Parts: sequence; structure tokens; C-alpha cells
Amino acid sequence: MKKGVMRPGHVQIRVLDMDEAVKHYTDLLGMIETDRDDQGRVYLKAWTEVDKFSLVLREADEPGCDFMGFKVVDEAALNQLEKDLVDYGVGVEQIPAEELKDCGRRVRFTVPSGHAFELYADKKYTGKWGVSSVNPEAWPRGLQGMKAVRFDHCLFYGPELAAVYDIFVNVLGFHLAEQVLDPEGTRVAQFLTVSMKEHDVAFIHHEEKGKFHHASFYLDTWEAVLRAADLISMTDTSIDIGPTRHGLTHGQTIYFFDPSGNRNEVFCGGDYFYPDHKPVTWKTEELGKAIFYHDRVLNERFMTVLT
Amino acid sequence: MKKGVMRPGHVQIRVLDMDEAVKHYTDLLGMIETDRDDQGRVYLKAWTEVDKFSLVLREADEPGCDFMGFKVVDEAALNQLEKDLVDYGVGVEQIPAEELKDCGRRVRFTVPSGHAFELYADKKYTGKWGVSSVNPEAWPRGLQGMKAVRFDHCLFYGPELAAVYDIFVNVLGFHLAEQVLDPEGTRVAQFLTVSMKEHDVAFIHHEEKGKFHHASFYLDTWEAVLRAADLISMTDTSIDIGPTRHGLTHGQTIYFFDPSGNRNEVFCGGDYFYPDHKPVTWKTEELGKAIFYHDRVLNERFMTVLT
Amino acid sequence: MAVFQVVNRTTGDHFTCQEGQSVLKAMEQRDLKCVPVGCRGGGCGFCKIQVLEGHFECGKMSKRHAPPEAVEKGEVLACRIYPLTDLIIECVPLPEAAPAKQTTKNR
Amino acid sequence: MAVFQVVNRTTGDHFTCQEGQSVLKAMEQRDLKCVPVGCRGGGCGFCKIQVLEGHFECGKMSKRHAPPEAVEKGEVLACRIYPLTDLIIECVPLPEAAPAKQTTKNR
Repeated sequence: MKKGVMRPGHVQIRVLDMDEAVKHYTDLLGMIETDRDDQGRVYLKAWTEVDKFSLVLREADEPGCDFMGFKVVDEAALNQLEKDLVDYGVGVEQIPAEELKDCGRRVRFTVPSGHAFELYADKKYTGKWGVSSVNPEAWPRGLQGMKAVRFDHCLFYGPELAAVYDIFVNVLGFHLAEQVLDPEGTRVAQFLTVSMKEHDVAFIHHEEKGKFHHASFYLDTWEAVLRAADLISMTDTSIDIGPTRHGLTHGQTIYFFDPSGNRNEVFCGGDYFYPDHKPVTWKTEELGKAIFYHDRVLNERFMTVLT
Repeated sequence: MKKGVMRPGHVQIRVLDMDEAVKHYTDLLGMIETDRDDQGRVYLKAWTEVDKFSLVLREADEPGCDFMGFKVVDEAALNQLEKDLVDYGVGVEQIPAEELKDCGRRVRFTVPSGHAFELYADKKYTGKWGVSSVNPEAWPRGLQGMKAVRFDHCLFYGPELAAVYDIFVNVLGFHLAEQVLDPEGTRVAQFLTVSMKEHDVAFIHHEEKGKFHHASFYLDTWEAVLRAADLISMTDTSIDIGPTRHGLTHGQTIYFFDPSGNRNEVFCGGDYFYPDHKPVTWKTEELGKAIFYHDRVLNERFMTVLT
Repeated sequence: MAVFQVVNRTTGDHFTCQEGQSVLKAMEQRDLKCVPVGCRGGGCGFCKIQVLEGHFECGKMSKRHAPPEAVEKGEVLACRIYPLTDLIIECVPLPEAAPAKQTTKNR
Repeated sequence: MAVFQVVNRTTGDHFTCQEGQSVLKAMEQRDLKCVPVGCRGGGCGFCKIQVLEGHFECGKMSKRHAPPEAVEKGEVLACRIYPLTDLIIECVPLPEAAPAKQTTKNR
């Protein structure tokens, strides 16, 4: 958080059919619909999140991720980061306040992997859903499905990881928590964090630009991951793989797809990070174990099925 | 982390009998002894901690806490924080490098509640215990007892909470994550964080200065808290209360005592914090539920038994 | 309920598909692997096939992987087509970012 | 194994204590509450008692709560004394930071 970037604040995901998508993210993941706008976009949040939304769904004829936004501590930090991006040679686009409802101005930029990111400082503070800020109960009753705790991170696939690293680490103040190195020492995967989480955003090398691997949502416990797996079957939702553990981050995970083919993860546990931690390294020779700690082999889908 | 203070780095605890204490913190809590010094102090760490030690035991004729130390990001931050403390009127004491083995210089100061704290920037980096930094396994085999994950925080009892708040928040860059307010609006408990954890250090109002309520160690899961409770009985260790949940922080917890009467906590779960979160408030009218969420009444020991 | 025959001319596999069931789902239920299984949501393009004979209905598919002009020619995603008659299909090469490329890079 | 009688003159409670067992542990085993139970480790001073009659051995106690001159006079912590004979004890007022004060502050 040394440059004032705080956390993943939102992700805008394209879906082929809005009704199916909303049903998936509310009934199955347990997110809460908080608003819709005149573009037809739907806004959702997970219950522990204090701001109004963290997930925006947009109906489009091609699924994928439009952009991921990071919240920064205040307007001064936003101004400075914007200046730093420009000074570094990263083109920025101004998205005016209220383009997303109840969200302040956003500074959008595209990194060399082809992915769009945003920084913003203000979003309507609605507090945690279903619990008071005074004498708060342990959790809200009435949550659906997997009862997702928060939007946690995204994994993107694209080229130019080194250039992306430079922007996130040198300009935005992220840290490299984990990496995968090939035998030549080239970094083919990078897990970046801006706080104590093992990753706030991650990239895996891929020839094609701008591909979306998954959006991930945090659950409390391994028990909750099992229950999520049960719900995936109960709802005949397209499963990718899990429940299992990752070698990278050591998180406990299950992957599945939304009705438009965007991959979702729900996970729990995993390592934590502080700025003095040296990065954890996985070698490509052990890539199977790095991704799926138990099977120790990749399923083809994980490396190739993207939106 | 806005002023460069990173995390709780160590706590030095006084014990009446060193052999009994070491056995307690290694065999029962599952910490690892990493060194001893010519003062007879014993150094320990929990397995996920990357630095050489986080717990120092000192034999003395009275139990309690000598000091708690916070690691800061670098020497420049340490210099600045030292200057800021002095400018704020807080007296600082220089503890030279190697006074604690393999630890750099420490800046020690005592806050108006009567508790001594330290800041330091350097400690020998030994990496996580029992796992490699390349292709790391999920957890090390060979851990004992409760398999404590990390030293997490301390709770102190003493007066002058408002003055203590000013030092931690205004000088050291901590945030108020949770508080207990009495009917007059006076803060009688404050849970302070410098990162994403719901508390890195906490204070509860108490007339007598410098009292130590507990040192807390993080566990992975509620299952591990149950197993800790089992071990407390197996070893006929003095129990305080638990397993249960706190209202404050919503952590899942059990309290017990080391052989010298210092209280320990092991806990899991609980809320997370970001700098834009508004503090959670508990009212003293609900203090029982704030402390012990299930019983909703205090046990007398929690408020009065201190070292 | 009507049941249709689907024949994959590339691999020689054949399987039955119930009315209202996607070709990919029918294949998976028989534990066949003659079409690659991706997201099953019309999004990733992994299960692209060429329908050579027969009629079908389409669900929503990513325009990137199944643009209208391709759909017109029977180039569709197996997870999103629902047979109205028996079908003869064949496999088509995987999209641009092929697994082979990725595998080479990460070996 | 020898068994001793412990009588609390303040409350009238009495209980047996085995050789090698602390007075506080013996009391807790009988589910009595005639001495406050704190840390059970000689550290917090919560279980301070006055031994009026009898002999005992001491474990390690915090010097703050059981300084040598007090121990000399039989003012000890019940969690850290092990009877060698029958004992007569009485309760002593709690240490300085008494619960009453704290309760007032937090009510």
C-alpha cells in the first residue's frame, strides 16, 4: 500500500445473458444486487465489502473482462498515481464520476498484456451488508448460495509480463509475492499484491493479449469450499476443477464457469504477505503441482480456456 | 502501513521458570526455538514467520510483558518514525543492534498506558520454517502441538487510552479498527491495526499501568482451535475460556495461561480491515457479547486477571 | 421426448442427444472426448465444431468465437447447439491461442 | 499418598488436598469457589490467601504478588502451595486493581 493503492475494488465482466448472469452471481455465489444503471449494467457486492459494489455485469456479445479497478486511499494519492503513470509513459483515460453509479472519477489505463485497469478513490460507502457497524453480529442471515465474502482478485493471461510487472511494482507500489520461472529464468507467471493478501492481481504468460482467466471470490473456510462444490453440482453449473489446493499461494479452491463462460474461483486460506517477504518461486518443471497441488498435473482447460 | 510500520515483529515475555515456559511455547503452541543468548533469553518463532524470532522469553521473578516490537519497512522509515515520536514528545530509548541477537537497532518508547514498544527495521531473515522458498510444500511436517501460524497481536490493559491512541494513530500510522464506547462516549477499548488484520495491538482501559492481558497466536481454522482446546486438556494446561467467538473482531478463539500465568490466545478467522473502513463500535452495555459472543457475559477473569 | 443421433465424422464417435440437450453435454454424458470441453457457456470457443448435416437451434455464443457469418455456415460451439434432427459434425482446429503454443512457452 | 484437610476460615468451606496437589487445584476439583481462580500459574495474584495454620511447600510465584516477606507470613498464592500438613487458610482482599473499580468504569 506504499503508493496508496488499497485493494481490488471492482471488476466489470461481460456476460451474454444478463438474467442468467445475475442469477448465477446472486443465487449461486451469494452476492447482493445493489443497483442497475441506464446502460443496463447490474451492480453487485459481497457482504463484507463496505462499498456499494465490487462486481459490475455488462451484457455484450462476447464474454470477458472489461476492466478491473483498484481503490486508492484518497484523491491526493489518485492524483499522484495518475501523474506517475503518465510520467512512466502509460496512457491514461479519464472516466468521469458517476459513469459507474456512486463511484468517483476513475483513471483508466491499459497495460502491455492488453488488460484495462482503473484507479479510483471514492465510492459510496454503504457498510457491510446485513450487519450493523455498532454491536455487529458475526454474519448476516439471509445470504444465498456460497455466501461469497468478498471479491478478492483476478487472474489475467497475456504477453509482456515484465512490462506489466514494472507498472504494477514500480509505479503502483505492488509487490511480487509469487512467481513461476521457466528454465531460462523468465517469469511466466506473477502474483502481485498491494497489501497482506497473497495476490490482488495475477498474470500468466500467454501469446494473445487481454485474456481473462478468472475472477476470484473469497470464502471463509475449507468447509465453505466443499459446500460451494456441492452447490455447483446442485445447480448443474459448469465445473472446471476442484475442490483442491493450489501450490501457488497454497489457497484452497474450486473453479467453475458463469453461464457466459467466464471462469470463477471461490477459495479460502492460503499464505499472507508482508513487504519484507521474499517472493515464493515455482519452477515450470513443477507447474502442475504449482497450480493443482494434489493432482500435480494441469488440466488442459486451465491453460487454454479463457474469455 | 502508511508510515512504514509493517507488523508486530516480536514480544518479550517474562516467565518464572524458563524450562516450563519453553516446553509450553514449543510443545503446546508449536513454536520453534531458534536461539538463546547469554542473558539466558530464549528466542522462538512460528513456522510461517520469515524472520528469526517473534517471541523472546526472559526468566524473571514476576511474569508479564517487557515490550512488544513492530517491524518497519526500512531504516529510512525507522529514522522518520523516531523523529516523529520525539517531535510528538515521546521519549525514545536507543537499544543497540544485537541486544537481541540478529536484530538491528531498536527504538524503544513507553506509551502513557505504561507499556513499552519498540520499532526496528532489521532482523535476520531465515525464511519460513520447514518449507522452501522454491516450490514450497503446503505446510511443514514435524510441527508440534497447536502448530501456531504466527505471533499475531497483544492486548494490554492500562490507563490513558486517548493518549495511546494519538501516538499509535497520529504518529505511527495505525488505524482504529474496533472500539468499545461507554455511555458517555469514552473509548474504553481500542483495537488498532497497521495493515489488513483486524488488530495488531489492542488496549482496554484499566486503572493500573502497564498490565499485560495476552499475547495471541494465529491458527488456520476453527478445527485447529478445537484441536488446541483438546491439547489444553491433554496437557492439563490452565484454561481461561473457549473455544468460542469474540463479538469484537468476530475471531474464533480460546484463552489459556502459560505456566507463569501469562495469558495466551490462539484464534482463527475474524474480520479484515482496510484504511477506508469505518471503525466498528461496541457499546459497554453489550460488553459481554463484545468479548464472548456466545455466552454474552464476561467471565470475571477476563477483566481482572493480568500479569 | 425426441432423441437424435450425433456423429462426429472426424473421430468416428457417435452418441445420442436428447431434445433440448446441448451436443457437448450429450457427449460428456457418454464419457466421450471427441470435442474439447471448455467453459460450456458459449464463451471460450474451445468446443467449436462444424455441423455438416442436420438442423439445430443455437443458444447465445460469443461473437468472437461464433460470428454470425460462421454460424450461418454451421461453424458453432457444441455447448450451445441443440439438435432438431440427427447431426453430422466434424472437429475444427482450435482458436488462435492454441494449447501447443502455450505448452511450448511454459515447458 | 497423603491427603490433607484444607479449611477456609473466611467461608467455612473445607476440602481435601492430595500430596503434591496445589490448594487451588484441590478446591477446583471439588467445584468450590471459596478462593478466586486466576491464571493458576503464580502470576496474577488473584488467588492470594493467608495460611493461618499448617505447613506447605511453595512453587514459583510472582514476586509482585507474593514477595518473600509476605510468603514468610503465610500470605501466598493458593495455586502454588502444596500442603505438607492440614491447613487453615483465609481469604485476603484482592490486589490493587480490583474488579469493582474496573466494573464501575465499564458499566
